Amino acid sequence: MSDKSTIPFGPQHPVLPEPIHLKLVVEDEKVVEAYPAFGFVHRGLETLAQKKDFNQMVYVVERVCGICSCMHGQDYCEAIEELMGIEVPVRAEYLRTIWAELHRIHSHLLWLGLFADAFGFENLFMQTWKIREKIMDILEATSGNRVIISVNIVGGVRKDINSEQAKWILKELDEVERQLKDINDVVMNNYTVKQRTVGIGVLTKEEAYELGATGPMAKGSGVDLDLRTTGYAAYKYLDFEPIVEKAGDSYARNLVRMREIFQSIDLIRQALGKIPDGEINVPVKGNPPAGEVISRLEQSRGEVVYYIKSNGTKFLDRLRIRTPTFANIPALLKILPGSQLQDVPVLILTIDPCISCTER
Amino acid sequence: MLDMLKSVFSNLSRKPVTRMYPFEERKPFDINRGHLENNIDECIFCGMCQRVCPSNCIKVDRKTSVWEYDPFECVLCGVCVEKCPKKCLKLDVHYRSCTDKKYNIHLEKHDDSEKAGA
Amino acid sequence: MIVNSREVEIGNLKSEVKKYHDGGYRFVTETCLNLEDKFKIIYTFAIGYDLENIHIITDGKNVPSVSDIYSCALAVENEIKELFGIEFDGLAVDFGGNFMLGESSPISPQADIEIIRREKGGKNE
Amino acid sequence: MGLKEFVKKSFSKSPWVVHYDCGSCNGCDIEVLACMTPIYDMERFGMVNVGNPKHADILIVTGTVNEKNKDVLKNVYDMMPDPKVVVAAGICACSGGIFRDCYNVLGGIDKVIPVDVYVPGCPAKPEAMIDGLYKAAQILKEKYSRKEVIVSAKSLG
Repeated sequence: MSDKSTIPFGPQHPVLPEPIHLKLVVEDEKVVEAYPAFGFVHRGLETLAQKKDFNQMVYVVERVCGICSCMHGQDYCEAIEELMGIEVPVRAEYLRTIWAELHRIHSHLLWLGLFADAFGFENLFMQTWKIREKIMDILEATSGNRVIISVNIVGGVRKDINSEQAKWILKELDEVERQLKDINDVVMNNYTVKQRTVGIGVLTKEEAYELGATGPMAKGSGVDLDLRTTGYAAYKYLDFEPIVEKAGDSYARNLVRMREIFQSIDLIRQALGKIPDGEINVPVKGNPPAGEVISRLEQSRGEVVYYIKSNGTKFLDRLRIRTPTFANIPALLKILPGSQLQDVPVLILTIDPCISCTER
Repeated sequence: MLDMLKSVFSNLSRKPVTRMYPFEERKPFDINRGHLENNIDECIFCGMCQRVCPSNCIKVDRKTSVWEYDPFECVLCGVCVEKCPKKCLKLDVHYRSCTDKKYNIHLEKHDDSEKAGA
Repeated sequence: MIVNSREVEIGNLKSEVKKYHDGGYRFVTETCLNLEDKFKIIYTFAIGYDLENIHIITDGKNVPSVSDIYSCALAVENEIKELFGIEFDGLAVDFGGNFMLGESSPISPQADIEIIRREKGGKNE
Repeated sequence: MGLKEFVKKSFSKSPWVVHYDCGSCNGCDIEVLACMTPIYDMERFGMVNVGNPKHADILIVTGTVNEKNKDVLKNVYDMMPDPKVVVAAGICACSGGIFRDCYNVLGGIDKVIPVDVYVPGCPAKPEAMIDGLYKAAQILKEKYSRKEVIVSAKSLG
């Protein structure tokens, strides 16, 4: 009765800030199959590890993705430090945690704005981006750059937060939290938001685990995986519970991200309260010894895996990055079939895609 | 849609948050990484900045005392500034303004002039 | 975590992966490395927060695909196929060399040695 | 010719902007978006971000050009009506930046399409972006005054 037709989606699409191409096979308005095509952002930066030395690579891996740049640098540095047996000063661990959590807030707010834009809620989009600028100001004042902050180096961090800045950050965070509470009500109870998210794109717990989903994608489906509980950096000194929702639809993923923003604000408060004085980095001598290392941490989109093989010289043999969005793509392809064509932008944005991470 | 009314009214009653950029400029933070400058009189052409630069945008020629820098390849990480032994490199807080033509910065010790072009 | 991976014969790869799958492990990633004139593929699985690695040494031909056991292995195997030129047998969805690279990109750019040439204009299915 | 003059003037006074991400790390993209949102609010200058290249006068490109998206970029550029201005935002779009040695990177969008304004910075700050867009609007104005533009009063309905 109905014909199948193929609709190309992207790479230049009004809703998507990033180029992704999907071939959607539709029957009337219903998506039957979806095939992705990537590669519009593929640079091949993993091979730069053979051209630039291991200290210079920190600045390259930070530019894998501008949104989670700080955590890419942190994970790379932790991998090299583990290989070389370097103990990072405790203050540096705290500072890394603070910047990572600031990045998580800014990333989630950015996602919330784009998500609101995808279903036409312009007011919410503008409001979240207004709040987000406060976080960008904090990043700029503490590191010197707005987006790619370049604070991590092998052996510690480069910049410090003094007590005046800490006070100012706490004040700004109070303001952010107050404004976010208003928005929180909207995201949780608004008719428009619920209409577009509740029951859309359901991913069950078993599917999420089987497809290797990570981050809010898995947490929204009830998979209790948050690498921060393994206690890297300063998370071992801080008190928090991973946030898990059971429903597995787009709404549950919204809730996870919204609650994670408040959790991050709380973590920064705790970290600024407990941060000890001391050195912020240790000098690094020599080259990494030959060996292989895998380092993981929890980014705003999920688990990032760095694989590093060193051969004893200053150039690394192999650097490989498994980014969280790459792991979430199979889950996206799982939830797309069966949805309405009109919901496709919302479903793509519900995994919080970061295409430049995926393709590197 | 009425949930948003609270923020709508509070936004109406407050003064605009927009930074009226070209008319009033915000004071840059004093650790801003804006653009790189070299005080060529102090420079000893050791080549440290060239070695540590992750983007390989600095070229130092010790023989002819020439320091070349491509601002359109620089990632503004500030590593060269930290490693400079004479502290003649400096990151200015103001960003480099846009142009309609790419240029290199070519500094020579003997005539102290900054040439655009090439 | 410093990697200590266990070497597996290519013939036993699927049964080993099946064991991990039935043991409730989730698939994390595959990593391909250049050896002298061979390749090493590391398979990483996780249960909870613990990782386990196995690896195979291959010359790049007829590597059995694990995408029928873990369907999410499909993306990473397509990527390895393209960037290293390794042939996988029984890939669930084969992008035919247009997953990451464009028509005019270099062929198998991350490999030291060249195994297969990409057929031009492969289908995206 | 009053109407024609008026149309020309209004086109150059209120240029519409299309943004294409050509393989950037997202850093410059979110700064372009930050220009559209309340804090930097480019719409004060009559610039509207549109999704359709056929509606746009100014093309902002961020990121390095790679082998796969150079055709897409060329396509977007060709679709835009004359006269048009191209802004390369960020050092990746200017020269390939830190990625210019990678195997899949062409290095700079000026290898594919002509560029009118280069905005340096990694990522370019929103203020720098506004400067670049202002300059682009000036160039657009100049192009309008230089060239006979095919806008007939009839086609306006």
